[in-house]
Amino acid sequence: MNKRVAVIGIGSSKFGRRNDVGIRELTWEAVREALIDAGLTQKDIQLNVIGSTAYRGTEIYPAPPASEYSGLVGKSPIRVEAACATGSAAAFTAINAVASGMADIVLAIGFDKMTEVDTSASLAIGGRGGNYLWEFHMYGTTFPTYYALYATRHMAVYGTTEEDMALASVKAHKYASLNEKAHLRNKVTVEEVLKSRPISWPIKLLDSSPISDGSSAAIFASEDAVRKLHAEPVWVKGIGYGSDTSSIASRGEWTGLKAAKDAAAMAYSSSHVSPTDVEYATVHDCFTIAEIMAYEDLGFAEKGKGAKLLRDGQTEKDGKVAVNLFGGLKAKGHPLGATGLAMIYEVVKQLREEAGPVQHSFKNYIGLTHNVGGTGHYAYVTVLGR
Amino acid sequence: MNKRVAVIGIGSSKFGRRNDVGIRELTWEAVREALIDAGLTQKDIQLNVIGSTAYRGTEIYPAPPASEYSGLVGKSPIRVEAACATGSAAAFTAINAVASGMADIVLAIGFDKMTEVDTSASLAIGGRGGNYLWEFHMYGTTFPTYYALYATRHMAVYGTTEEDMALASVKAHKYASLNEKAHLRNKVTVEEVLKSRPISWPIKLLDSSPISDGSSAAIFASEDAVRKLHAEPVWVKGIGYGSDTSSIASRGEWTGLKAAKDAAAMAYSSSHVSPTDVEYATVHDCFTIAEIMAYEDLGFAEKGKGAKLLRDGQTEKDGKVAVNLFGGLKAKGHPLGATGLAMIYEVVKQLREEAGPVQHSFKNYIGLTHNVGGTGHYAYVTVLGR
Amino acid sequence: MEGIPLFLKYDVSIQGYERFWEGLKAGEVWTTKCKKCGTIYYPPQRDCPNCLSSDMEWIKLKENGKIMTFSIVKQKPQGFDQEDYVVGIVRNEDNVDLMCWLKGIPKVGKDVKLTTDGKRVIGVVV
Amino acid sequence: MEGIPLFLKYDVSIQGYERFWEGLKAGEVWTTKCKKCGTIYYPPQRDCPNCLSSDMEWIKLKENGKIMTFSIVKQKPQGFDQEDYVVGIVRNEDNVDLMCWLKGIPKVGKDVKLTTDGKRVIGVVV
Ligand SMILES: [Zn+2]
Ligand SMILES: [Zn+2]
Repeated sequence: MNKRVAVIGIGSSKFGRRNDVGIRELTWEAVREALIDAGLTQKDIQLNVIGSTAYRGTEIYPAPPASEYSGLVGKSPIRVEAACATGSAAAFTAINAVASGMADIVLAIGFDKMTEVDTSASLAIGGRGGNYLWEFHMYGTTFPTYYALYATRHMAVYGTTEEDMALASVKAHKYASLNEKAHLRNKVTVEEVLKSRPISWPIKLLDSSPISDGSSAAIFASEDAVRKLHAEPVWVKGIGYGSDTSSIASRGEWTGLKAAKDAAAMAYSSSHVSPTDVEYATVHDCFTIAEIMAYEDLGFAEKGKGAKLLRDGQTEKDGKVAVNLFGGLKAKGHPLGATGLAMIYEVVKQLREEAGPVQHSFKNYIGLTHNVGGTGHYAYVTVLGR
Repeated sequence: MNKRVAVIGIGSSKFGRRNDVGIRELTWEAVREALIDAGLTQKDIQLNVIGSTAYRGTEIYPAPPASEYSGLVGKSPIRVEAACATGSAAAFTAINAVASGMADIVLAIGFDKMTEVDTSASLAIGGRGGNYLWEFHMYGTTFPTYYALYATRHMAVYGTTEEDMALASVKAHKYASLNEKAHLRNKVTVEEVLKSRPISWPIKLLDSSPISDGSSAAIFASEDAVRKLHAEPVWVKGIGYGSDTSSIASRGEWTGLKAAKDAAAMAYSSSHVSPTDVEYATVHDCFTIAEIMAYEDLGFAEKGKGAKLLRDGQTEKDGKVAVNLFGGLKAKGHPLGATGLAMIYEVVKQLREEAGPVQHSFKNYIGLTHNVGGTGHYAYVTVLGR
Repeated sequence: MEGIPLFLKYDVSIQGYERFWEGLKAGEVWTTKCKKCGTIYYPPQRDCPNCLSSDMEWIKLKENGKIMTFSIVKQKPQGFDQEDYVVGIVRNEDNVDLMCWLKGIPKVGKDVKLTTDGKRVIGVVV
Repeated sequence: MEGIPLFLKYDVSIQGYERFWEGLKAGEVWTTKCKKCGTIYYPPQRDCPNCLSSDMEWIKLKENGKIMTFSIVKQKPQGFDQEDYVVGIVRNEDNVDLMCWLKGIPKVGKDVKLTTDGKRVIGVVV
């Protein structure tokens, strides 16, 4: 890119079943935090990019009400959507707007209120996340079904087991128990995961991220703005994207996500960082199998060896590459539009060494976010560093 | 912006009630045209930005199926939405991605299939385009209602009449009769407009754009790419954006759109172009009152004198500033996601002098698009030139 | 071909806004004012983006107002399959602009009394 | 508080794909192949983005295939309130990968015969 871009402010609401707020109040929680964190007011924001998938709430066009409530009228010309990678799409758009010289200080907000509709409607919405006519209409696919197709194939080809997947859940809940903003703060055991109700076999309830409400925000700035504001920047070192077929059957392979591999390759090459340089990563563990595939797609583990990396504890705090020390999507929660920016929030906290009980020990301060949309329909990988 | 950006390819489907296609086939019509126009294949496209509002069709996440059908797998990481300005939001995102150096050749696609649901559902979706709880939920506002609130106020304050508004419809239909891609190709008279069925008084059926299906596309390129490809560029000279409150009552004034005025000011200042320099404009005439307000918001007419400019015929072909020689949203049609890119398509055709029977005579080849989202919730103004 | 319908029923949070909805039932219109910076919000807000405070008080809006603009809804949206209604914007004596349904013969500039029908704000042309 | 429900019924165009839907009723799976460049599309496409041609022919897919992966749907989405079903992906002898419902005891690698139940493709484990 032509210009360097930094993150200078971050915010995140508490994730959970937030019956206490509407979408407007929920959004404000993250925006308020981000503004305070950056020491800015709304007047300083030149452009506001909003990310939300929006189908599960009454505000089907949520950007204007969220913008109005947060005092961002005039600055909010765009909403973006990339299914579960919506938050990263907002970050991508904001980063480009800074790097293009369109604006010096850009706010990206991501949010979704997913609990205004019931679970059966939510599953019908998620099931439409592929190709409506050729998948949901004929086969009643749910969102867990799509990932389950990957899980079954990964198990058959590489010998990954349900126990292996359960380990990702155990790890997520363990770290979420230390995160005040997490949706699910209880610890779970492998046995509890295995015994939990099957949703779309082999995916069980405790393999799945919960249906959460939440918001996140990040403020991006140009190098000029960083200097003027005397801000403490975390730099965007590189960003990569990928996308894949709507129809899952058309992908020809179901043990990894091509969109994520493409996004990783682009992010590594643009940041001149290699997988072994990454010290902390947030990965898209919407289901436990997704975490295992992420290790492989990001090059942290060889193909088929993702489960081993997990079993060996190499992705724990102070491991070879720490992953999801905030509890992951699995346990912090996964309010679709918020997730990508929540990942940036968590990586920035770690890189600033503000992560409290889950602070990882860094040498070179290289972090990464891996955010997948749909069932590999979209992916973004962002490399961040101090 | 840091780098100059050009339009090097354009495409548009036929607009209308397109029962003959699904969203995938509809999208392809515009993409195919744009690729052929630019002399490129999908391999040349590095990034594809998709604009769609998506609520009125079965494909509620339409980007992946549209991308797959069009051979753009891998390049389509993002959908954008800004209600009726969605197409411009896609252009904005694509332009920023070129100007930032993220990519050299970026495709923006806009589309919507609006006729898969019935009119009563469509009105309930449009009515949710403001602030759900504080407008639609309590007052049953429809999309025409919001613009009608502007019309009534403009009539009361400036003496604009229903006849004045009807003239915008007559003009739109006249030009649409010459446009093979238009939805409504019949001519209408002032009397017919006045006698047409009231939808939300003072807005009548013939004051309103139809519910249309359609797609449009544009390919944006960096100066380097233009040189390498020996393309015939139309340059993006400037772009501006604005946004406004979700609640229409909170705006304090209902005779013009602040978002559009802000967008125009930003576009004029970044392009060093003034309203009197503009020779051809496409304006957002979703309802006839919107065309009159657009003249004022863009500075083509003084405040309150928009109707006079129309009555005087100054916005006809070869007038002071020709407006909507393609039939406008009113008669070519307004498939929300497609509209902004359809405007770019129409301006580029004019600037290239490829507009056939409606070709305007240019001196300095300055064109402009004015695209409003929601009822002034969003606006984009883009200045284009040869 | 018929697609599979999508039926969306919603459970909406109004926590923190009970005063408004209770007011509607009593024929009154209430809204919030920031105790710190004095900004009045309508629609009411629980938070003030102006000064970042969430310390708000509820105030009752005055009932006299003037019609700023209006529209007669003839073609109804799903959920409002009933007779025509008039959507208006009224500016009241607190200088607050409110959406409402107008009763009586509406005209821009005419005076109205603000009341409610239990579910929404009503402006009665006087 | 209860929001106003949004009920979306859809009218979907299948023009140009009649052969597929007729095939389903006859127990057969048909798809399209580009006459110009030979690309086979499944799901069928009326247009070929590869060579920009829209001159396609319909071909009948072979009925022998192998299970690539599958999942047993236990919690159903709105519109499918019925007993459990097994969604699978099958690779057939044309090297085409199809989504289907599997009948019988599924296992990755097992052979299936492709047929239909009139509404969708069915893979019967052999
Ligand atoms: Zn305040
Ligand atoms: Zn071909």
